[in-house]
Amino acid sequence: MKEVLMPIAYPTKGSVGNTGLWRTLKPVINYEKCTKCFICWMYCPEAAILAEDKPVILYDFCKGCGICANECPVKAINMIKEV
Amino acid sequence: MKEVLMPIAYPTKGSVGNTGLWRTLKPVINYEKCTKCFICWMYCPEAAILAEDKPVILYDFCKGCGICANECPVKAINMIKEV
Amino acid sequence: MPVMPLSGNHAAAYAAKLSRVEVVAAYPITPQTQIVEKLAEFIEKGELKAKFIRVESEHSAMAACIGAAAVGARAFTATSSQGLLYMSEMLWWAAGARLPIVMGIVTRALAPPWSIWSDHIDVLSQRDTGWIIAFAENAQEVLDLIIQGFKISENDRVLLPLIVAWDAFDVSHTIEPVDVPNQNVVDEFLPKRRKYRHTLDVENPFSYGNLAYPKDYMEFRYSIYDSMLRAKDVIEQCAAEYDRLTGRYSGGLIENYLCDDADIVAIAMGSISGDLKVVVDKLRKQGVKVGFCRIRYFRPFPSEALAKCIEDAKTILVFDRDISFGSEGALCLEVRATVNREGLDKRVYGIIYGIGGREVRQKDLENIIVKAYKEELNHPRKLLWLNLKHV
Amino acid sequence: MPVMPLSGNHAAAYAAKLSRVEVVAAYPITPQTQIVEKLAEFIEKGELKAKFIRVESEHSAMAACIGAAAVGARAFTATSSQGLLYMSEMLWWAAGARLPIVMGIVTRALAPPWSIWSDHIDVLSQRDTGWIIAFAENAQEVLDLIIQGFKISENDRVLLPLIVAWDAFDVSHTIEPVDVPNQNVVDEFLPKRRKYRHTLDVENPFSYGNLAYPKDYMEFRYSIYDSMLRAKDVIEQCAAEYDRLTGRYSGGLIENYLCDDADIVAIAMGSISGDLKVVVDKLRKQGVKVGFCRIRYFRPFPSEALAKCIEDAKTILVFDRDISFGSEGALCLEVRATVNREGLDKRVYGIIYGIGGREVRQKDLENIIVKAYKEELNHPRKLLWLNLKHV
Amino acid sequence: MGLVEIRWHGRGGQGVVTSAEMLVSAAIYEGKYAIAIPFFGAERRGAPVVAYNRISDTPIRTRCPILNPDYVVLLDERLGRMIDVVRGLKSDGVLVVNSKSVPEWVDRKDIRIATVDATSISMSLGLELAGIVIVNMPMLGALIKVSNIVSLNSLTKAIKAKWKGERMKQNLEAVTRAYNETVIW
Amino acid sequence: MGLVEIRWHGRGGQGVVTSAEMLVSAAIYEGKYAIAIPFFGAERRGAPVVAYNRISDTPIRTRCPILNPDYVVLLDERLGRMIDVVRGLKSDGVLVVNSKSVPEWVDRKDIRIATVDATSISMSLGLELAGIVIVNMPMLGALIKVSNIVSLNSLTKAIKAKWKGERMKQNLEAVTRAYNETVIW
Amino acid sequence: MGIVNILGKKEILMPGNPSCPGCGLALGLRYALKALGENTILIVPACCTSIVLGPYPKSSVGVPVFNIAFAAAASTAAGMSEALDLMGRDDINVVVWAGDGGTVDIGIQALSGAAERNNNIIYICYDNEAYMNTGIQRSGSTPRHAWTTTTVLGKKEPKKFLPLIVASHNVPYVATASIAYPQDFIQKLKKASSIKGFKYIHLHTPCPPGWRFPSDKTVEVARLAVLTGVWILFEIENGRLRLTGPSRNLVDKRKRLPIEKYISIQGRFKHISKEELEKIKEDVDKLWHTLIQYSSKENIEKQ
Amino acid sequence: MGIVNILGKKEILMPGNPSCPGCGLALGLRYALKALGENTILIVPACCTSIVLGPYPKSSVGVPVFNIAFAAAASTAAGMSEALDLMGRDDINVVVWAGDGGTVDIGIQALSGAAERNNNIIYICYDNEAYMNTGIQRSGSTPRHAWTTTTVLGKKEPKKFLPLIVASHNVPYVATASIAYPQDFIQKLKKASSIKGFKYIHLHTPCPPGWRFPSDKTVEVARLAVLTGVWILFEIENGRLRLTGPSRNLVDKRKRLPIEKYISIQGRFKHISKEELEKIKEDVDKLWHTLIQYSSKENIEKQ
Ligand SMILES: Cc1ncc(C[n+]2csc(CCOP(=O)(O)OP(=O)(O)O)c2C)c(N)n1
Ligand SMILES: Cc1ncc(C[n+]2csc(CCOP(=O)(O)OP(=O)(O)O)c2C)c(N)n1
Ligand code: SF4
Ligand code: SF4
Ligand code: SF4
Ligand code: SF4
Ligand code: SF4
Ligand code: SF4
Ligand SMILES: [Mg+2]
Ligand SMILES: [Mg+2]
Repeated sequence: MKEVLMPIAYPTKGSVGNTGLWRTLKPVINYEKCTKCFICWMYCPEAAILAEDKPVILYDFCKGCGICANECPVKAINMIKEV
Repeated sequence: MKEVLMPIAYPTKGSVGNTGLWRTLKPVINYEKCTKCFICWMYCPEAAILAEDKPVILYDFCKGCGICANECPVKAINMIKEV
Repeated sequence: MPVMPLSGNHAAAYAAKLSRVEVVAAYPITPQTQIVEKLAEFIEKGELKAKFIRVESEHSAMAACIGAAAVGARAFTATSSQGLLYMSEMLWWAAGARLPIVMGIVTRALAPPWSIWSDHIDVLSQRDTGWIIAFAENAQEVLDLIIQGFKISENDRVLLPLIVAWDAFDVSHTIEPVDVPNQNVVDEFLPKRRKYRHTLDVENPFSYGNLAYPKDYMEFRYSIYDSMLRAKDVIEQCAAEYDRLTGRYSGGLIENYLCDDADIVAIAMGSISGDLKVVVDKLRKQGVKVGFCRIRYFRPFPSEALAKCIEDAKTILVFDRDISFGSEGALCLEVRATVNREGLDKRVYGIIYGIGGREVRQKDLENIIVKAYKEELNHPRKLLWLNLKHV
Repeated sequence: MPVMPLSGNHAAAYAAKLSRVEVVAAYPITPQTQIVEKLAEFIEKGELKAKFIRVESEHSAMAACIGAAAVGARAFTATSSQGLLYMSEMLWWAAGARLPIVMGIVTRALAPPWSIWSDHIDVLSQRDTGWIIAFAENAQEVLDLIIQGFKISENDRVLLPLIVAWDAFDVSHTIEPVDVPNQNVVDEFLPKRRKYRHTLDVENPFSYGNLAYPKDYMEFRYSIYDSMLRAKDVIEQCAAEYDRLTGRYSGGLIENYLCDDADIVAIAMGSISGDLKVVVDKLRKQGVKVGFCRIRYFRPFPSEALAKCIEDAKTILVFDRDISFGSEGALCLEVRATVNREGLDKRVYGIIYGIGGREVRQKDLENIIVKAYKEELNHPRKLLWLNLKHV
Repeated sequence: MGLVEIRWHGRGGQGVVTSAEMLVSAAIYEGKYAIAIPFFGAERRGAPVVAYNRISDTPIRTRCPILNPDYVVLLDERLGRMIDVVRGLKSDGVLVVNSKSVPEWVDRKDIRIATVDATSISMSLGLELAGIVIVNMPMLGALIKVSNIVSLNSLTKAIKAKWKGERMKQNLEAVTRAYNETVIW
Repeated sequence: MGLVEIRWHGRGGQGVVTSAEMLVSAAIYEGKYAIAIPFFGAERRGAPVVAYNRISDTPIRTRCPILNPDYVVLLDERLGRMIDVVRGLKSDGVLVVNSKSVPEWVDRKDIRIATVDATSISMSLGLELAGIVIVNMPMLGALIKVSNIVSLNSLTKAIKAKWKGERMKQNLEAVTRAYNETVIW
Repeated sequence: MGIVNILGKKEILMPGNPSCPGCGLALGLRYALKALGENTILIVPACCTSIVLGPYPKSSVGVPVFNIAFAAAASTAAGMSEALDLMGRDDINVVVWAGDGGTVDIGIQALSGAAERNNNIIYICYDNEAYMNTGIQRSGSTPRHAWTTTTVLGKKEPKKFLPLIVASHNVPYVATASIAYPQDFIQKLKKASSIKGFKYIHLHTPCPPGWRFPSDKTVEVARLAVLTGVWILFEIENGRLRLTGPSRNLVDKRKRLPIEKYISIQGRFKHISKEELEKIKEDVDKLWHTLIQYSSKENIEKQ
Repeated sequence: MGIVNILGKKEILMPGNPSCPGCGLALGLRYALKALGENTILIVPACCTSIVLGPYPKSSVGVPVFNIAFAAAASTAAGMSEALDLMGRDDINVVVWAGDGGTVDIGIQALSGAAERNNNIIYICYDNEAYMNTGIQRSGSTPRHAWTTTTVLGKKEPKKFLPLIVASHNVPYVATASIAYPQDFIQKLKKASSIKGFKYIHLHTPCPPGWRFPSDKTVEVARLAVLTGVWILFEIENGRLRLTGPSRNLVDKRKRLPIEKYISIQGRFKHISKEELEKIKEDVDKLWHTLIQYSSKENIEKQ
């Protein structure tokens, strides 16, 4: 060991891997209904929704908590069973 | 060592010896003036005044702080130089 | 005596319950939590008449146990790792005040970086404190050693607090069949706590622990040292009596596993012992004269028993799940010191293994023993770190 | 370089000032107080550009030093006894986080009962933590070792925190002539602290100390162990460089006082060393071939240097101002282990002295050495408690 | 019976550790020796978790991790797509998986496969907590069906000792249904 | 000069430790070696305290307590009535005491006695704090008068280095007056 | 995209971290980092966040983080902020991010000390009302009658309410916040960041596994806490209290939603009796009472 | 002999103990033991009292005393009181006697925990406003601008006022007291002893060497603190504040003696400037303000 080893951890998306795997239910946005209010984006604890022109879910990381669906004022998000 | 040795200290007057020795000034009650209000007794931090018919100072322990003299409402206590 | 499937942690809770502890004061920490959760449940559900104090830290946990023990109650707590370090000052207090308290320690590595896996350094770092320290191999022993622990600790020639330690996860969370003695058996073994000369009492006031000048202080420390030495007998007696009552010998200073005619003796503590015994059995079958000496009590350190156990061996392998930085493993230091003190002549090798839960396989153990047998190990000066990456 | 009449504690404050410490966080405790009072005064009066954090406990004192060091400041603190125990968790943190911090420890006995007098157990009980530990013999060495301490601790092959310890009252309050180097000399010896790879920085964000799984944790511990070994060279180099700049060799792992041809070697640390040297001189005059080996650094333990020093001696007397209950003195354990590890053959006697300030006279030291010389001491198994009453 | 070694794979919340524990409990009723070793990794709900069992007629001293299990039980079929769940599984060992059919990702020819639709069984019995279906009981049923390491009877006793009332009934039902519905391919 | 050993007796607040320190400071000016060892016992103001000095031409290594001092300096004469202040004082050693005359309790014939009325000197100079007269400076003056271990000149330097202004003047005055007024019996 | 602009797009807490699905603290941390920006150093004592930060060698956040011992967060931050000040870096937010246990129990000594010294740090306590990282044990901050694994019949004592305890330390800024009201929280953080001295923000962060509710209800639960008046939003600047957000309109008790709405959605209160429910309501009333009293400082000036 | 009867003749603190001449804490301890009587166990953390208790093997007091580590007084007492309760000995007063440093700084974690659990103890903090046993270092309880050896230019921060911090823990009883008013103190102790749960009394005990005044002025200084309004006598029972003793008449600021009287008698304030004096006065006004606000709870009920 030449150098002193230090417990340094660098910022990484997916620090624990693809947490999409944890999901039991999967949020699916019905863009027909969606008003682009971005409340789903605001309340996603995982930062797994991108605020583009419309909200886009990062399925690699979304854990399927369902908050977005629960908070969407127009119920534009459905939680469907993951297969 | 037969028994377990424990740091037990028993109640003793003069736990640190005769603190009268520490005195620089010595309180002397002028019983002529004294009204027996026992304020000196009340305020002695050393419990070195006895509340008999009249206040009696325990010179073995009185450290000569002078509170009694300072608090005596009729100035019946004089602090005199210890020899 | 029903056999129950218990984790090491639940075995500890049952042991405390059977010992009729009166005050439990504890603070949660992984991997200790199940112990106190179970005890809290016992108490809240009325299955154990005791007080559970939900303290705000480990320093306070030990302080509360000390307060309870000072007025004569049987007190129990448990912790791990950071929690043990945080209460360290109070460990010294409990021992200095000569209060019998029993504590479970689920051994865990120290931060930083965070780790919740096993490592013996937490408990070994407290080896100077005046606490008796036992290491359990499995859940059964966790239970047995805690019950015996109260009896040893409360012996009035001992009067020292006592730790029973066991490995995180390997024992704490591993579920095994545990033979749980009946309450009446334990009651016979372990009577109600008595009042001692130093139990606080308003009828006989004294002040405990006042400033001691240089002319007085040293003898108190000698007395702890002295009681530690005496505890060796008491430990053996308690194991024997427990055996008599439960039919299970599960105690005593060391375990001698095929050492008597061994050329090589491995020495270790805690959960790795089972694997070592399996390896010893295997190598014995291959004709390798190897034995295993398990240190069950690290404090008092069983020098005499150990010396006898390794008397005829040439080579000693000491497995430490800890490291005293700037020196070597704590167990290895004691073994070397014993060898020197007793005037023995042995080659002693220090091996560091399992730090922070680093995996060890039976194959690894076997390899080292075989290497030592073939005299292929480096000079003992070089500490061997088992399964270390990229060094 | 003016000679000043300084107590050990004031020498420490001057050393910290000359080292241009940037953050001092400390909590008062007898017999350490004068150090921080003096530093507070230096800072308030503008003689030292630094922050003084008047923390609410020792745990917080070390935490504040850690916080300061983590962003790259030179931090100093000091404590004793209970204070050291109370900060113990944070000692482990500082070392695990590889932060160079220097701490003065005025050694003091542990309660209960209360005692404010010297005893080495407080600092020795922290010997596993990953801190480098030096013992000063007198006020001059307090100053010299603290200044060298920063350089050693900040060396990027070391990066470990460092303790300089000295005896309560015997050194802390004893006033002696101390040669105080000029600021420019110290500045040359000890440059400004640098930024390390692990210095926190918003420009280069990382998270420090996150959970490490069993596959990763062990190497961090090995790295500390490894750096401790490397520190041995660094310690010697720093002593040599300090000598070059100040004309005073006042450092290095051990002090060899007439050991080379000695039959008997006494080993000790701290303030008793002066008296031991006087006794050695006296006995030498009487033809007794005795030497004295002073352990200046207890961590890393100087096994090789010690082994060389005692190579030719037959008998070793180890003077411990501490006791690890259930075993023996911490220094004696290390010495025995060294003897075994190096394959030497020596009779080693453990002597416990001065616990809680118990008086020791030169006559007492002389008696024991003479007894050992005449081979009149008991079996080494029996620990000798010097000047113990009624046992 | 010699030593039997089992590895469980699942996700936090599915009840992996409880299964392993129930197996020990059942073994005790048969006078066998058994241990359950949960690997604990500070995992949160939903994250992959693993646990081990050793069962034997003679006392068990070995505690080190199981590298070559006789059985692998997979509580969540999806995990098999990301993790090499059959790693180390003995030749001729059995993979017991919560699935309606043999998952397409199984690429070893030397092992046997058993399947059971544990999710449907548990859901139909209401064994669900905060959105996660607790499939441990049916998987236990499936395991003992294919392995016979303990009898259904002993497992029943173990379940009765641990739970009361409705929950006990649900669990028993889950075990028995799975025991009967398990398909060995 | 060989090794000279001194023991100081006084009460908390009278300045015993400072005297011992000033002696070291003065010794440094003369290129001598010296140490001052205050015995610290958590004492409060007014309680008996003790301190030691060793002074020598050669480096001082000895730190253990002084048992047979060459000089005993007693800052409060009353202490002599309760404590055996001359214990261990060498034959022909000197007891320097704050008193107008030889105290009646001195019962050793083999020692010499020096007296100085330090209390009056300090009081007249206003050296008093919270009811306790600080008599350390005059006692230092008396000690060097009888012992010559350091010169008045060196002590003066030491005092000037430690204090400024009024306090420095008072201390110097106290030392010099005592130096001149000390009586050796 | 109003909200998006207010909160900012930059995600400093990154997806794929080890928080539970629906974790309230993760949401809070996401907001906090949005508000504080990249010139921030986080000090994190032992708590769920220690895990959420990611396993070595990966970190879930894009600012420097220093993991520290459970009891040591505030004092470590104090040392850091003093050192940075000495180095002239007073542009950096030194921020403690700690759980309720690490704040109101084991961490209170360090916190109280830093508050008394008025050290220049922002201390954020995220309150999930129990020791969650170790598996749901009672903390001082657990509300009365809530189930935890160490209070299986419900906690007997009321919640230790730290915001007022810290306010008694005379610090320049104290506030409460809720993850259901991110704008309110962010405003408070920005204000805190502009004040020199000790700032304390106590953030309510429901926890699905710990409080026994489905993971999609986290925000709903947090919102109900505010709308029923159980959790009150306010800030105290230099001793002056001001209600904020929806709480401003809830002084009149009749405007609050019934407390049952908040209680019944959570499994941890499943077991409670009528009397216990009343006691909970009493606690809430008492807290409102105290706060109103606090806010009416001016009224009393006359005395 | 009215006073003698009220206070009682029995001296449980014995003469000839190692306190300094004129020690305020000794006087306070004498009163406390008179009021509490012999059915009392004292828990004493590191402080001047540790010395005053006498050197081994002698004790200065006639009740059982347990010396304990600095940070551990309240938690030790909690363990003791729970154990005694289990043993059916609820007739014993379990009393912490601790200094200000041991209370407001290093001891606050244990104190806050015991308060939150409402452990059945009486906690008495004697306040000499610095770490005296170690030689006069600043504590959290040191008042603003007071000199200590670690604040040689005077302390910058205001006094951490613990009575209100403890009161924020919702404990059944909190009071302040002064050694100049023993009857008031004793009444409070007796009341505390009759209440089950956590009781806190904060006693003002001037210290001659630490505050730099002659030893005969201890009581006078304590009295001036009250009469100038610097130290306020009150009690809070179940959240209700009541001024007591002379403080009842000092709500009107004009009735208070000038603060200078209190300041100028002490050496520790010798150095202060006019502005600093004003700041001290402000702190006093602020505290009065807060207390008045507290006591007027009823007035606000209407809101
Ligand atoms: C000294 C010490 N004691 C105990 C622990 C164990 N521990 C780690 S996190 C934690 C719970 C933290 O609770 P809280 O602060 O409320 O944060 P949460 O986990 O709820 O997010 C505990 C008890 C520890 N790390 N250190
Ligand atoms: C952990 C720890 N830190 C420091 C000390 C040293 N110490 C003993 S008493 C004391 C001061 C106590 O101050 P306070 O509580 O105000 O009581 P006082 O001495 O003023 O009566 C200190 C700092 C200690 N004994 N333990
Ligand atoms: S909350 Fe609903 S409506 Fe609003 S952006 Fe998201 S999906 Fe669209
Ligand atoms: S389900 Fe949860 S994690 Fe997934 S996008 Fe919606 S809020 Fe985010
Ligand atoms: S205070 Fe004065 S008047 Fe009163 S009893 Fe004492 S001496 Fe007499
Ligand atoms: S002088 Fe002080 S100690 Fe002596 S009697 Fe008067 S008050 Fe008591
Ligand atoms: S236990 Fe609760 S607070 Fe912790 S990570 Fe999970 S949801 Fe978040
Ligand atoms: S220093 Fe002060 S509080 Fe301590 S004993 Fe002396 S007078 Fe009393
Ligand atoms: Mg929490
Ligand atoms: Mg104080």
